[in-house]
Amino acid sequence: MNATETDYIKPELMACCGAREIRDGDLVIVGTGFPTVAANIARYTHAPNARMMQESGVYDAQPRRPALSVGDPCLNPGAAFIGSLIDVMGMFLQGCKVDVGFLSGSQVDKYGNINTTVIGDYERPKSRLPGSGGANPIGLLARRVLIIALHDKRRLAEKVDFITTPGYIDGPGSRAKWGLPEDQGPEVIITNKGVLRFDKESKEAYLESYHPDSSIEEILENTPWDLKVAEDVHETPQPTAEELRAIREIIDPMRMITIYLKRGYV
Amino acid sequence: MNATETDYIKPELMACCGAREIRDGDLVIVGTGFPTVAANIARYTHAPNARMMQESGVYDAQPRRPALSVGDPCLNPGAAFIGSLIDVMGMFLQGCKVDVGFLSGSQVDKYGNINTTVIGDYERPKSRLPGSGGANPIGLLARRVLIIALHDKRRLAEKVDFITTPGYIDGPGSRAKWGLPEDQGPEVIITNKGVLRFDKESKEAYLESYHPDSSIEEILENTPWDLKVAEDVHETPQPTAEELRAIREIIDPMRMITIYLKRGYV
Amino acid sequence: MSKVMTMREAIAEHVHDGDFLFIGGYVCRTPFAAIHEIIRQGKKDLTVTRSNAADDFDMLIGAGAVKRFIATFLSLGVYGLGRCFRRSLEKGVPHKIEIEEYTNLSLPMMLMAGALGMPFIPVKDMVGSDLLQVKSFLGEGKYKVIESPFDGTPTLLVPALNPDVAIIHVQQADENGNAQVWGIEGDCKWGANAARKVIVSCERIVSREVIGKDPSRTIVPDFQVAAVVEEPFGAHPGYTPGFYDVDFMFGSLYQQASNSEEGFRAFLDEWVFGVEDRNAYIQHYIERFGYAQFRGLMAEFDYGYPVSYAY
Amino acid sequence: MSKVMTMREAIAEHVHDGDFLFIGGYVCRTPFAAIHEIIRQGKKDLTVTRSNAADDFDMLIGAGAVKRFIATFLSLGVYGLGRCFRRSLEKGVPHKIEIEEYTNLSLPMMLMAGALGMPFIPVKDMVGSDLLQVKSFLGEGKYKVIESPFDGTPTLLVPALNPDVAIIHVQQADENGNAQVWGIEGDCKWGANAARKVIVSCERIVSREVIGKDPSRTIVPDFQVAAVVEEPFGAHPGYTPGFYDVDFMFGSLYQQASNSEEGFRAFLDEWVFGVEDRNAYIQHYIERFGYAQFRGLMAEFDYGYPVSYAY
Repeated sequence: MNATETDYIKPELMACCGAREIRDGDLVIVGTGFPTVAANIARYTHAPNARMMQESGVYDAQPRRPALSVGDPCLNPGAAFIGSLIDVMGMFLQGCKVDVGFLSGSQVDKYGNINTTVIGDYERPKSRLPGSGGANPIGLLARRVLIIALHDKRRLAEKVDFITTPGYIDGPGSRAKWGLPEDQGPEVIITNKGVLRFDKESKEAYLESYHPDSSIEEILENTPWDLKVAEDVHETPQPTAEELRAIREIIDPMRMITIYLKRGYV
Repeated sequence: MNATETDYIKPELMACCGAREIRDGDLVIVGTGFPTVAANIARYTHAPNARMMQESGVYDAQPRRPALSVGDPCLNPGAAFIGSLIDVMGMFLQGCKVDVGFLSGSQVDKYGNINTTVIGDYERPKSRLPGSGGANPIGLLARRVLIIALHDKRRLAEKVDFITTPGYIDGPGSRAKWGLPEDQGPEVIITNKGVLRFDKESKEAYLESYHPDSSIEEILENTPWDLKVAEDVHETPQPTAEELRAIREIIDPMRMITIYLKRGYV
Repeated sequence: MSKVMTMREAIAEHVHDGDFLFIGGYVCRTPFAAIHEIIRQGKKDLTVTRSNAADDFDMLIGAGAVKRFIATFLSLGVYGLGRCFRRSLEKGVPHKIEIEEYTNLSLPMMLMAGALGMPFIPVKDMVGSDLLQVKSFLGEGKYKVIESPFDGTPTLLVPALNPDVAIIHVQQADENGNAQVWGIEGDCKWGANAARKVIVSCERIVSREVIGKDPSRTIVPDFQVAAVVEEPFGAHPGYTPGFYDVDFMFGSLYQQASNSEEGFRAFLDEWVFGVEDRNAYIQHYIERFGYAQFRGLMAEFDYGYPVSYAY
Repeated sequence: MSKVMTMREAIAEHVHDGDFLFIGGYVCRTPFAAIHEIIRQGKKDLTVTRSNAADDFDMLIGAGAVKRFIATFLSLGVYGLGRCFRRSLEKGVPHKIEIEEYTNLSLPMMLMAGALGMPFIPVKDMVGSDLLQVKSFLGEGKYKVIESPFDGTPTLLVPALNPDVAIIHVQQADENGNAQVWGIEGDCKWGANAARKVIVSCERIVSREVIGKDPSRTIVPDFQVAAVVEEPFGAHPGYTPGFYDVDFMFGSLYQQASNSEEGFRAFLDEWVFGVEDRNAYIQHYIERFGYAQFRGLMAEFDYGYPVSYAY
């Protein structure tokens, strides 16, 4: 059962890293792509009672094809509950029912702050990004936040240009200053090179594991801050046969996950 | 068409008085009994586009029998909209969509304040009444409030023991002091002896008309404050044949309105 | 992970002395089977709430189960006044309950605020009334008046409510608790979702697949639910749309009985303590009043049009 | 008192330059026929809002109809980024819109507050982020932080929104405007009811009797509605549950076209200015891509179970 496979692609490994953060019974708010794949891997392996919701108002959808947006038609038939944004973002998320949220962004910094608003100056943007959407409340209100990012010096940052979604803001104590629970917030940054976990004390992301084809050195080189390395740093466990079977036979038989290769997740 | 009938009962006359306060297109929030009969008379005569809602969450119900409560089963099939208390009391009433509300109470005073909470001292009640329910917000937020009351010195009061639902509170300027629009509030008190209308300046109820079998003298005797009488005081117009036909043939063929006779509306 | 159990198990396991309960219903879908079981099990010191309370609350008060009541109204409507409620407040029989009073606007808003994770909510009612003059167990926390930081207008704020347990009766639910209703909702959705856990009483348990055929009808998702009880006629003498009508005869019977303390005790002895569960209650009803009377309550068939969620 | 009219009439009569519009939809039930008509009629200086805006908002911005945008997000999702949105904010093409930014929690709450007649509403998001640092046309009215009068906790308040007009696309409505939906709701119900009037675009007009067969599906009552437009495929290239799927091919076509200003203008010329109404648009679609492609969008039949509201 736990035999590993070596013929996987990087997005599959990353999705497995996400899945392993999900506990049985967790309520997970997901977007499309990685989060859905990760949460589904968890459901089909160690967390059969994990349940997903989408901010559009859907809980426990039963899609027959991978959803391409959080409002995708395939989320409608078979769901357990369909309501409004207020139901999911207000009643479930702000009502503190959500265990896990997934986020990604054009910039992520060492305190887990995420920028999806603007690169450069806000008033005179070099590059205008989509904005918060559900990211800000998910980052503030989900118990555990899992961040997906491309590992390079442009996407990872010492400090983001704009904090759309606060992680630990300026470090220890910052969340409390804003009345946010200190024991919530980002858990990990899962990149295409490794897994960075947030230190409970310093609130800074450190290197927990490097993916099989990467290395500590490569990761340090591609991280724009002085990245701490865990004492027990190790290679990221490869996907198990069971995990890969879940991805390929159940969750994503059309292999839509391969679009992440084109987006640089190699 | 406008021939009047003399073989009517007092509750029918009172319902007609209510109906005549309703304008075409009005949105009316109703309880059971009088309000529903009155609003329906209006619909079947001069206000075909008046529409009713019940606080339980129902808009434009099509009951096949007279509803015995605002949550009655007969309000469900055929309604245009069924939601929650929040929808009707929040979205429609607090959202300032409601033109007319009907209220009644164990005590009504000269400023149209209504008591449905307690007779005697609040902490040591002589008689404990049901409480506000929807009355308080209807009284505060409907544009025009129509009050139904029994005409005696116990039910009408110089000052109610407890203001459950404010009318004009202490008189001119009182509503404004609480941030309430001055041009809203009680329009009339329809009793079993006559119709009292609120003066736009003094905010005090004055006698507008006496019912055919009553008189100015009888009304003054049974009113516990120094009731002003309109210069053009007159007999209340009797129900028209059209109004009576609406009540008897369409709205209430089972003659449930007769229960008001037992309650003293004679 | 089925949460299906008997009402006896659900109440024993999930309702504790001193709990704060939201009890749904609005004549429509009153969870009477649960009310009777709470009384049968002798639960006490409860804080209870709902907008427009009726015979079920009157009965709980008369039975001595209630310590505190966050109220808007209590009446038996067409049947008459709530006599147990009055005896409690006027004469302290069986004891004087504490009552904190709001309205049918502010209380649903407070439950909605609780469900939505809000700390408080602004409302436009109650101002100028004596409802702001009387405060009970919520004390200064009953409400606050602030100047709106946006425009300086005096604004009334009322606190969010988060009951320990919500008890609702619905048309159908699956065995994990996804609960569906149609027709008059009252404050059921917000009250249930404001609570830390929900006991779902339902006319019929359906498969998860049936739920998924019409997910827009779901008002409570399974993760909020602690227990699911299949309890046909569970709202009697109230009604459930599509299932059965209000039982005016029985509602009136209760009102008559509750006019006196003795009558009320006799009513409880016959209809609550004298039966062990809902089946025995219905059996007793049929034996006492005849099957024809019972049959007469059952709803007509008048089905709407199905819809498709497919793409 | 039928309010049925053509989309041309509805937009001409009820949308004015400078109006504040809520535009419903969430991939699901985007009122695209109305969007095209607004552009065709050259409406301008609009303030627009919705949570999670997409291609319809991008198109309005590119066409120069928008002055201000109360926003949470604008992206074309799987198709790519919103190029008109970016050109406006990065390069001022066709002009720089003003943008006031919230989130998918706070904006729906502001619309709900508007619908419920509340002056403002407390929310728990945005704190600690730069969203509180940037303020645009709402200025100091964007939000306020107060100490909760109940417990002193710093609490963020955001203002209620009341658009002049809401435009929504629904599955069915009657000729007076009672509008019914099922499936993903987005912020449609609150946004529509927050507005001073509503334009209802629908897949099919049904009788008042059909509405009454399932009144729990109604999200907007007729008295809120100014115009009803029967507009089958009115959400294309978005979808309507039970009617048709998302048109990924066409969504992608728009994204490709809008990558350049020229492409965007050519797209408008072909699909907006080049057709006079929705019928002509669908006709052109079928001529251009073939009936088989069009037919492929139509939903499968997968009907749920009807329910009864009878007693």
